[in-house]
Amino acid sequence: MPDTPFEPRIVGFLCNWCSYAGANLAGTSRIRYEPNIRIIRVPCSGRVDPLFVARAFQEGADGGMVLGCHPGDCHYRDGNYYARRRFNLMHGFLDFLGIDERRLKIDWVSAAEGKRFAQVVSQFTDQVRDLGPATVRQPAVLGG
Amino acid sequence: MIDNPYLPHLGHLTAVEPLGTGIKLFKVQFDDPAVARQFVYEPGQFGFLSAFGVGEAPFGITSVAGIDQTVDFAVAKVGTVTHALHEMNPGDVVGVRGPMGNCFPMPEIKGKNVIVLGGGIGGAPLRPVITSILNDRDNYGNLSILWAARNPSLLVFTDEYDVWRQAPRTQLHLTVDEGNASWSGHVGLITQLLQKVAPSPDNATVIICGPPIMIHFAITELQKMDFTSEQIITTLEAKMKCGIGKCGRCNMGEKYVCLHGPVFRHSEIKDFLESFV
Amino acid sequence: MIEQICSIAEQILADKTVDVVIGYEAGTRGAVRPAFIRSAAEAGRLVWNDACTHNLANYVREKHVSPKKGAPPAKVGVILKACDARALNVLLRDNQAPRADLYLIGVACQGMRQNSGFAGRDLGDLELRCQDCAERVPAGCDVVVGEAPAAGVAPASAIARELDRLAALSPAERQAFWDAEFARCLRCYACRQACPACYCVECTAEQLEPSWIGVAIRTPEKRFFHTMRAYHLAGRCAGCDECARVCPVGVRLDLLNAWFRREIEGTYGYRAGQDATTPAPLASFVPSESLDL
Amino acid sequence: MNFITDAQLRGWLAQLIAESTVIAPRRAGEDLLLYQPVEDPDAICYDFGRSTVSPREFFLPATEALLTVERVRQATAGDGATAGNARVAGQWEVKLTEPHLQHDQVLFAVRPCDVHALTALDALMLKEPADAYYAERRARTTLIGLACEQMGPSCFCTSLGLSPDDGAGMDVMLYRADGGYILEILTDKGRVALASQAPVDFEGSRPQRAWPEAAYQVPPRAVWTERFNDPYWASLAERCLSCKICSYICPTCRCFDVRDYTVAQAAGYQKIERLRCWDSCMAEGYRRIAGGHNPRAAKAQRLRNRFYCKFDYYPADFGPLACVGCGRCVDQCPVNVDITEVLQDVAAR
Repeated sequence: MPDTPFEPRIVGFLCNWCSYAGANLAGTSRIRYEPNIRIIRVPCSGRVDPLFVARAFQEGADGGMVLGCHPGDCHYRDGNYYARRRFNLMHGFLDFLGIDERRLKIDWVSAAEGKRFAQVVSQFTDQVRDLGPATVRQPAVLGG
Repeated sequence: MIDNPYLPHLGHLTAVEPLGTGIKLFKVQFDDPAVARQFVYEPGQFGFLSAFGVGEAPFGITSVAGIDQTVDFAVAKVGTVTHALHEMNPGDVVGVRGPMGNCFPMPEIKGKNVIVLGGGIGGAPLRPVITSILNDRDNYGNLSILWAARNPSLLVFTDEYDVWRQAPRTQLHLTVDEGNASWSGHVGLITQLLQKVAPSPDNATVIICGPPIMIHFAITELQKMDFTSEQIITTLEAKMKCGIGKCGRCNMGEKYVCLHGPVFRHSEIKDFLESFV
Repeated sequence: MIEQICSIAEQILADKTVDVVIGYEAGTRGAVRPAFIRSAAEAGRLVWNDACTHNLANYVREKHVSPKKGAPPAKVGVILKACDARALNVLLRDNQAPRADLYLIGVACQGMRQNSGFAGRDLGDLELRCQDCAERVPAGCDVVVGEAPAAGVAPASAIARELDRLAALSPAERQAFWDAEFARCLRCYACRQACPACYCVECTAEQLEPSWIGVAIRTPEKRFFHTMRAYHLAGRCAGCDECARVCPVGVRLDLLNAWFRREIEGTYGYRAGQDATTPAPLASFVPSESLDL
Repeated sequence: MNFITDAQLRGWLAQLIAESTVIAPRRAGEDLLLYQPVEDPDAICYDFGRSTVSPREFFLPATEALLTVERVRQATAGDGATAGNARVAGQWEVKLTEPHLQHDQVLFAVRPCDVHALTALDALMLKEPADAYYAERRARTTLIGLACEQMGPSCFCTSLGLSPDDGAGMDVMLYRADGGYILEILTDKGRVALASQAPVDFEGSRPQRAWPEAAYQVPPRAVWTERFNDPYWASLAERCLSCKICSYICPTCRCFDVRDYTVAQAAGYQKIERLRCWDSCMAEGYRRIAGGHNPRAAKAQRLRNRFYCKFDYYPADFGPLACVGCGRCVDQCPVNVDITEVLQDVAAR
């Protein structure tokens, strides 16, 4: 095996109405950001069951991101308020189970914030790269 | 190495044919001709069909050895394995384990009048009985086929009805629980059809397959018509994982559907500690 | 105390207030076990001592069913300790049984001993949850037997100290701790079956479409199962710790739930089962609160 | 008859560890003793009553692959492909691989009851067609037995006609004695395992102990048959949690589930494992078929099945009882469903 530098695998759950559009804007504006993120488009951050993130770590992700609309801006009025409570807890709980809390990022990025999207993703990617590979890398057998 | 009963034989689907709403017929040809030669089976036996990646499940074999060129399974889309099978196409690879279980006592029913009661997908393991009789017509008595389904689109083997109807000393009676605009036949439960057809128990054998509750009520009805428990034969379905008695899943009391069945006489079933219903 | 419990049971069975009283009886080899009393004459079978550890709220839903099709569901009397009463409040809040069909017999509790409920085991010290318990008198019951200890109780924080010890470790050390715990797990689902709050008709762990976890009994699947269960119990676990008691291989499931309880009480000031009306913290929000990572 | 000193025994174990997978009892926590693979003779617990979980997992593992399936998509469509069907871009070539046990196993300090359980399982698992994976593990495992010195509080093996110091089914049997063990070689496999050792000849006989008499009797079949529809089962099941503790710690329970899982995937490539995992007849969905019909939906029916399987069905179908009186389920049931109480209740009613 050639000795390639570690590149983290990052799974990002992006709200369709804000951060996903923000990612598009970053792209069309040709703003550079770290390409490690695998984006999963969801209708709302409130759709993201925290177990999605736990499962991503289980299957070998080194970092997880959940990006939603700024509080007050939810397309469905209050989806991100629920997400906020869920991830407030899950963030610490995964750390309690041994998944360093710096591997999970929850943030709000609007459709207009292409530049901010790139910053958030790049900063987070750098942070996870510095942490090294996640040690939960024991893929469970995939669901049938 | 010891023979491994968990190792499926590989085969290809030569055809996938719709049999009804959510029901398809899968025709399998083994890749290894030696396997095909050794895979000898009798009406009533079953096999495990694998959709690799999802799992395997037991199904009655609907073809007849020596008549049909392929090993066939009729599969209703009800669970994960059957959903995966329904996604498959001719040419796809499947695995088959079997043949397993006992079979219908065809030699014993020779010379007798045979009444076949099939409910929905329960008709699948009965098709080999019908085909075998029609293929050796002179050696059997009258054949009455009572074929039922919840609705007309769930009646199976419709393309064989003409053959069945035209065969000598053979009658086909159809019924559906719920008809539709284009259905002109009998509407009602199979027990009602049974009352109407009123078969005689003289020198007769009844073979039943269907949902447990249908089998239960059909037997009750037949007993009212003076059929003895010895004359009533059924084949049962159960959750199974191995087909060879190891996984411990399909027992009714001390009887295993895979080891002692799936074909049981009512005289046996009525003495089982546990009910099949 | 037991005389009082028996006479209440006898009376509510005799006057048909309830069809069944769920309490405790003496089992084999010194064990105490759940008992289902259906007639006043049988009420004498009930016992009360420091081994009545089972959370009987777990049986309420199952017993509250119609005896026959079309008949009204059974009315259920149940003996509850303070922790059990909190669990019952969660069930009431989640509409798992109507309060009107229940008769709750609260019993003030001096704490249960380790090894309770098992045959042939000597009772040990107070169970950890009981060492930590500050609430000895059940709330919200139709009748309460016994009184709170006069001097009050000073919780020992046995579980909290263990949480602090784990919190002081590095993430890698914590993962090693949990891997060792989960490695022993047999996936027997006793934790789930013994849990009053695990009332789902189909458990995520056994759901096939979509399939969240395979059926394999391996550490990754077990870790995911316990992560999932703990999260699903967040804000609903009232801390009876039956999961930890029943575990045949001693997995520290009490710590998983205690982590959530402490965090939720600290952040949202909510205690599961404090009453039967406050919405669950994960099913509600306050717009002005902040993401506090 | 031979004698092996404690020091010699450790030397022998070290040699066995170098040659094979040695599975031995280890203390895994307070009140928790498990059979686990060991790397060091000093990690073994030599003084114990009975393990928390039975060692049957080394013959029927909690999870094992029955098959590995590799599917590789071929570049061109084969003859079988339906022309004009866009979904068939090419045919899958499928390769099946049977896994095999990597190393020979030695199960050290196994108790007579647990080996009786293996003998009982043999009657089913080795019956034709034999379970290839169980058969391989049985053939490649050497059983070094350790006689019990006393019966535990919930042990009732003597009630089932067994004895706590019975060497039946063992390859080598050890009996505790001062400073070491009296050792009996019972099979060729045992002789091979001991080949490089030179235990001292021992002139005496193995310790004879008077074991307590049978405390319980297994009711005859007729009684079980008669009791089948007794309301007893519903009342017994009221407190049952429907968990799987009793099945999973039991040395004779063997029910399993089989499912396929994708373990690796890439363009035109899929690797699947067909996994066999423990399951239990206590589970609510155990007998539910895909269409939804569940002939054993009630908890009482399932709990009843456990006891009938052990004492009625299994002996009728395969010969031996499916219970060896180890008492694990008595100790571990969190709601005190006590199999010895059931035996008495069935007999008494």
